[in-house]
Amino acid sequence: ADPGVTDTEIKIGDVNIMTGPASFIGRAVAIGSKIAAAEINEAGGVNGRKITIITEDDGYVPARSFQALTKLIEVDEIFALNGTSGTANVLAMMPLIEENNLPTIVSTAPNELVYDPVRPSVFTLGGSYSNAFYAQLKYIHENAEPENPVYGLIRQDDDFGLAIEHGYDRAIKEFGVKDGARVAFKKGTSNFSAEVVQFRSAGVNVLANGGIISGAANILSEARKLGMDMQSAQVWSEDMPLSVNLAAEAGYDYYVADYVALTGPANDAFMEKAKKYVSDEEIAAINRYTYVTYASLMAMAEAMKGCGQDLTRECTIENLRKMENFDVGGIVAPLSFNNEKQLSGTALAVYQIDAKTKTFTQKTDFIDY
Amino acid sequence: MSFLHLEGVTKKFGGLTAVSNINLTVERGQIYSLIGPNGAGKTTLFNLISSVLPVSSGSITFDGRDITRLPTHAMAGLGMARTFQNLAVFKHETVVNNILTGLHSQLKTDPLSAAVFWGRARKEELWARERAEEIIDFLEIEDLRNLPVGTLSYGQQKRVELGRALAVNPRLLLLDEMVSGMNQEEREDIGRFVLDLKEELGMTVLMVEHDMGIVMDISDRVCVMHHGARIAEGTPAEVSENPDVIEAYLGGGSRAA
Amino acid sequence: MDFFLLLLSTGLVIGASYGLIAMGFALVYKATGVVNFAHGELVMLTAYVAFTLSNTFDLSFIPLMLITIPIAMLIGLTLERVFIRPMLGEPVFSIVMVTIGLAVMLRGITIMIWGPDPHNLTAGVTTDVIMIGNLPFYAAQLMSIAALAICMTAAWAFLRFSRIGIAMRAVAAHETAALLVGISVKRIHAMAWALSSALAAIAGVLFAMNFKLAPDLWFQGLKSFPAVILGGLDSILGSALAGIVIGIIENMSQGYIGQGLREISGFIVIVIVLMVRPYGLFGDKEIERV
Amino acid sequence: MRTGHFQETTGQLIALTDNRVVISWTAALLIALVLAPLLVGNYVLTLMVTVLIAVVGAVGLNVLTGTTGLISLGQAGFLAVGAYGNAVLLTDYGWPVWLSLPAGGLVAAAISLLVGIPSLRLKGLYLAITTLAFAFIVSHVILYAEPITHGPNGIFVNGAKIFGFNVQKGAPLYYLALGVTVLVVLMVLNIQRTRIGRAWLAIRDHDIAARAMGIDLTRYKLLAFVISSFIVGVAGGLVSLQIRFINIDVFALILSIEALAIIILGGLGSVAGAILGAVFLTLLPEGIRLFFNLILEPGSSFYTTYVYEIRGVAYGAVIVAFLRFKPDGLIGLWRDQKKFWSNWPLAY
Amino acid sequence: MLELRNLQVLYDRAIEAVRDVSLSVPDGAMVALLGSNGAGKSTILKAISGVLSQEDGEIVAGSVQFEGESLAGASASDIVRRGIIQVPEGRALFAPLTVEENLLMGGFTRTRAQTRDGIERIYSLFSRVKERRHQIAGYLSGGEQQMVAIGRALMSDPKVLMLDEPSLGLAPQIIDDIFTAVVELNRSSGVTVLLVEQNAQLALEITSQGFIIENGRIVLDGPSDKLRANADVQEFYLGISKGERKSMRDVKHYKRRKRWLS
Ligand SMILES: Nc1ncnc2c1ncn2[C@@H]1O[C@H](COP(=O)(O)OP(=O)(O)OP(=O)(O)O)[C@@H](O)[C@H]1O
Ligand SMILES: Nc1ncnc2c1ncn2[C@@H]1O[C@H](COP(=O)(O)OP(=O)(O)OP(=O)(O)O)[C@@H](O)[C@H]1O
Ligand SMILES: [Mg+2]
Ligand SMILES: [Mg+2]
Repeated sequence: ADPGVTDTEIKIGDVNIMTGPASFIGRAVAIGSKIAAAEINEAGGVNGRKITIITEDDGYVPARSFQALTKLIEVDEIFALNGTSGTANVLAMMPLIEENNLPTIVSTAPNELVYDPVRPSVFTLGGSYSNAFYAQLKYIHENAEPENPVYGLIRQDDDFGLAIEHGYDRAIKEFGVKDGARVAFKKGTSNFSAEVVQFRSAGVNVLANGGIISGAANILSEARKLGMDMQSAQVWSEDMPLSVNLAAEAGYDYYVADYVALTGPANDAFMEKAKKYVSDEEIAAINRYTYVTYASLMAMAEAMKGCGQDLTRECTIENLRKMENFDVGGIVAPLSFNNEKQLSGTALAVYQIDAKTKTFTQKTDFIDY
Repeated sequence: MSFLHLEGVTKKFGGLTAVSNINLTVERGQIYSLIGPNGAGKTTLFNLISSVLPVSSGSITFDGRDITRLPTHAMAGLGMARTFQNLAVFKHETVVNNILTGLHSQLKTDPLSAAVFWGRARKEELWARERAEEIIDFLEIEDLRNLPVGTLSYGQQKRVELGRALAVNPRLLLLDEMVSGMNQEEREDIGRFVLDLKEELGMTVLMVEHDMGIVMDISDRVCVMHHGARIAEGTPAEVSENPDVIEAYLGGGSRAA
Repeated sequence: MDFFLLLLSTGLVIGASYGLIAMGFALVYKATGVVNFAHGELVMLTAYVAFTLSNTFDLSFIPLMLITIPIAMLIGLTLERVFIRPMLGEPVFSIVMVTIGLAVMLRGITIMIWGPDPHNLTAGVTTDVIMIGNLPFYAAQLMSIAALAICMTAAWAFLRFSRIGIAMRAVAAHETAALLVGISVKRIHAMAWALSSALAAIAGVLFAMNFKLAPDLWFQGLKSFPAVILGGLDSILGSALAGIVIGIIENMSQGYIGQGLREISGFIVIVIVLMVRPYGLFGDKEIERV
Repeated sequence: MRTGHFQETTGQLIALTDNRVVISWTAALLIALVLAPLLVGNYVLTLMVTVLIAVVGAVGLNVLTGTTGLISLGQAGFLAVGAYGNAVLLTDYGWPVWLSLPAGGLVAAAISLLVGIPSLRLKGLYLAITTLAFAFIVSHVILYAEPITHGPNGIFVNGAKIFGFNVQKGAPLYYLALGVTVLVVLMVLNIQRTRIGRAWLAIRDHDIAARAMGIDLTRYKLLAFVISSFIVGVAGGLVSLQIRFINIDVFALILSIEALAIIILGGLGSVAGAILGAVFLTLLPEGIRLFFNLILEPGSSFYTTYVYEIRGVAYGAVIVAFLRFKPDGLIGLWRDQKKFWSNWPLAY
Repeated sequence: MLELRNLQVLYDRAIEAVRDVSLSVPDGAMVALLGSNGAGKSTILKAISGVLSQEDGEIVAGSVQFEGESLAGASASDIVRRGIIQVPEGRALFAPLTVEENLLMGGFTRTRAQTRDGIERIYSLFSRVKERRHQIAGYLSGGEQQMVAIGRALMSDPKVLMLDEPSLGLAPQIIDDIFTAVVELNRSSGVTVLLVEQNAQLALEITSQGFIIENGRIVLDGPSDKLRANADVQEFYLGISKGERKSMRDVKHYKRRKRWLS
């Protein structure tokens, strides 16, 4: 059999951001895998084999991601990879993944750079950043557009920001609306006053807000100070409670588009289940990254199950490639990897927050864009 | 043509004129002393001659060549070396390395041959080592050879500095208070040695000293500075008789030797 | 015009924050000759301490600071005592390295205690918009500017009227000589660390109030380097002023040129300034005299 | 008992070492290094490559900072330039790797003049921060010079072959890195024992005296910049070969600080120190990880929440503790041992 | 009042700079410490001042007693406060500070008013220093710096003044002034003086007792006038042979010449 599989065990690797300011992602991911593994193992495992997760920290540094994956492959002999840190980090691991034909589901970096060109063993879960912004702008355009709309974009000056700009471009072209201002900023910026002043003088009233967490919140806060009346489309990280706490204060009922279900019975059910398997401290750290990783491990397990006792990487990849409308308890849009890009489906739902109550309402169904 | 010639050399630091309009001529093979009260501008004049500081006005010629505007590092190549009043050794380096550094301008190794360290670079290095060992031997600091200079006593460091200046193989040697911090025996040694440099190697020595013993004993000529200006010049005997000099510098019935 | 004034006013706000952080750097440098690479981490740590205090006791701003500052000073003293003092007399490089190690530790410890999630810190200060002329401000933004002004005045008075200021320079200039005239080098170092931590606390709390509290707050330390350098590493007042200058330049360059220039404009400015003045605008020149 | 030894000829004085013990240990080490791919697994080999690259980078930085006393926080910038130089020439222009790798170094060396010339008058930390500024600016330029660098998209680096061997992984990469390391170390050791190395040291200790000895500061400072960044650039090229994908995140500023940490911890100014420091600091996280895996059960909730950060804290703590007890770095430890054993059993 | 017993000092735990030195400086006396370069004189002073640790040195045996109490464990600033001050060799001024600030720091252990008086006293002692009062100390000439260094030490109004080669770099006249001042200080205020000096002639003239140290050991000691009469001392420290001062041109015992010039 392939490495990582014994009669009783399947080892799955996870390289993630376990240290530093972005470690809320890695922690949430680790919890997602843990819940999924516990659930699968409790139900008898994958054809009798228990899943073991081995997590390595990369501190968000691509060179360390490479090192960590080398260790997982060579020392721990993992069978598959589920949990892949940020975009640059996945890309740094890509050559190793390809070389080892390592079944991999990328769940936290659905970036074009990851799935285009498509790598045979790599599957990407999620709608893209670009579609997420397109979806929100489309919703705003159709349902909530202010008079004399002027659009504006603020994005990080990296691969992630670029993806957002693609979605924004598409929207601007398609709707034929006025493109007031585009601004790029460096990762780690906290002072956005100049940018927001630029938006104000351009008269922007629909903002594609590519800031994340405190960045996004600071942008809104500056806008509020300048008395700007606007709609804001934001990155899906802004639907996490930790971001909402920061951003809601500015009082904007902003939008997000996500492939994760933020509200509804599916969520409640998931939380119930989670309480069975993880500690309170871990429960507190749960966010959307927990859902997606849970979902991707479930999908991986499903694919492995299909191989029966003779579990190989090749077979797992085959099965993943055939996966269609795999439902993960409704917490994410159903997964289909049976497309050219091996992208789980581009379906996204648009949500809007009520800044006062800090709750989201779902504005659209999971739709493909 | 005189060996070293200063014409109207002046140095100002902001409002302070540290050296004012100095004319001075040193002939080849002389031991020439520069004396004067503290703050008279002697060290500053040394700094001007060795091009460590740019002159404010005036000109300096050395061996027939105008060196007024040459960069500091050109001096060693022209055959001028100096010591410093306040110790300017390479503290973290060993005694050998300090002395080897004095040989810098006589070596030619370029980065490429240095990297390979073969052929010329190697030969040169062998030569340099031999030369350095000679100097170490002479200064009787063999047992300090591999110690970092920073850990040596004050007097030992002065000696290393002298060794480093000698390594330059200078025709003009500038000594700024060489014997301060040495005892009488050592002073005598240095005095004797300076004489030998002159007599046997034909070296020209320009020195700043407060030790009248050595100045009067070995100098051929003496120049006295006060407030940046030259107040007297002549043979030791002439100068020590000069009432201005006695007034400004020597003082009556000095206790100092 | 409006555009310009808005950029200027917000430049002042971020500039004040740079200035406050830079003052802390300069203070330690002035007394010890060491750039404290853990200063940004101290800014972050003290802000988190204030966050916990403010949540636990529901304090308003002034009382919060009255408690936070002494705690910060205590932290500073402890760090000095445990990590820096044993290094007395060692090469400056090694001490700088210790502060780097310390920085790594503080970053980890902060996340271990408070977790990676970012927070709001309001410290009971209103979040209403205040108009000055026709320029809008948040109260916390005005407070930053005021805090910088107060700290600068205090520092000026301290340096002007006490011999300690001179003693600090003396210690940095020649440690052994300072010992030989009876200056307790240890005490001066401890004091510098304590005061610099107090500044860190003020800077940290105000930064967190204006720009959120997150475990990447330490990065503001690096971002304040241009201010420290522009002012001159050992000039406490100079670096405070330079903070303002850098803040304004950053905002202007972003507002008028864009291209993500803001984050590097400060660095471009110091490269240019240093070419003309190698010791910053107000720094002590190294004495080169032979 | 060896009670110190005496050199008889000047030839011995200029040799890198005249100590038989050192020679035989170095030889043994080299043999072990050459045989390593036969003896160790792939992961260890990867680690060793990382260590070798760190050694090259540290030896390079040491030329500038340790030897010449010009403190640089621009390491990340030079690494990036070297890596991009290699990556672009190799991947986009199809140069063979044995050309593109040194060419990347040359690009870094050329760029270093851009930093070096304006910083000639700067001292100490002023220079340090200026080089930090340089690193910031480099990363900005790389991000925006999209036509050449692919900007935010980064570059996949592949196709590096020497004699038909793919030198981007496994033993071939290891041998390439080892070869480069040995060359670089020898080259720097050689330069350091000639007038050039002494000129650098002189500049570090006392630049006025250095000038009076005939050393042209401009020339030698720039030379230090050029040689150092060439080496660092080559290290960057090796990084790009090893991880096969680069973007600006790979060259985070923290690298500059880590690089400085390596040479300080190793012992400033000494090549051996830089090597020891690089080995130590690169393997330290690995050691800490193993340690915690021994004492803790992976997978516990404590583990997921705290252990990774604790490892980071331990990393910092080891550095601090180490300096506390050995402020002159690993090389100091080494010297102490040597002193102790050559004087043993007489105390002094 | 100041007494060293069997002092042994090591640098870097390896270099023995002072071995088994015992000497005592009686209250109100002036004592000279002579010896050639590297003999260990400065090391002894550093040991008394408690600043050896700055250079990785330590006292490994023996003790330093001051007014009957051991100074072991006392910090450098304590020692200054107890009244022992040192003028270090090589001046060690605070280079970036002005002359006046340097003096001010000399009075760090004293009150403001005392400091003010002290500064005036120094200015009257060294007019040159007064002229330069607002200049950056690092830019002074060597001799001017030496004056500031001595002035700075005097600022603390010490009981014991330790001078490490005070005449270094000073013009003859100033040396005179300084030694006169020191003698005066000793006479009028009873300041005890421990003088390290290369100018043995001068040192032995003003002191009552002398110690000669070589290679870290005291090789000769006794009343100063006795030492002056000693033939070896005359030969090596005073430059006198057969009863009269010889000119350097006549010095022949120049041993290394052959090797160097051949
Ligand atoms: N770089 C400088 N900046 C400002 N003033 C200076 C500088 N160098 C020297 N001076 C001043 O110039 C004057 C002359 O100094 P210089 O060192 O030449 O004196 P000197 O004759 O060597 O005295 P000494 O015998 O004490 O060494 C002094 O008053 C000194 O303060
Ligand atoms: N920091 C140090 N580290 C190691 N060795 C030292 C250190 N300082 C002095 N030494 C050694 O100790 C010995 C005594 O030095 P010290 O400075 O006491 O001599 P000194 O009598 O004052 O000489 P000088 O007349 O030259 O000033 C010397 O051999 C010197 O090499
Ligand atoms: Mg002088
Ligand atoms: Mg001495």
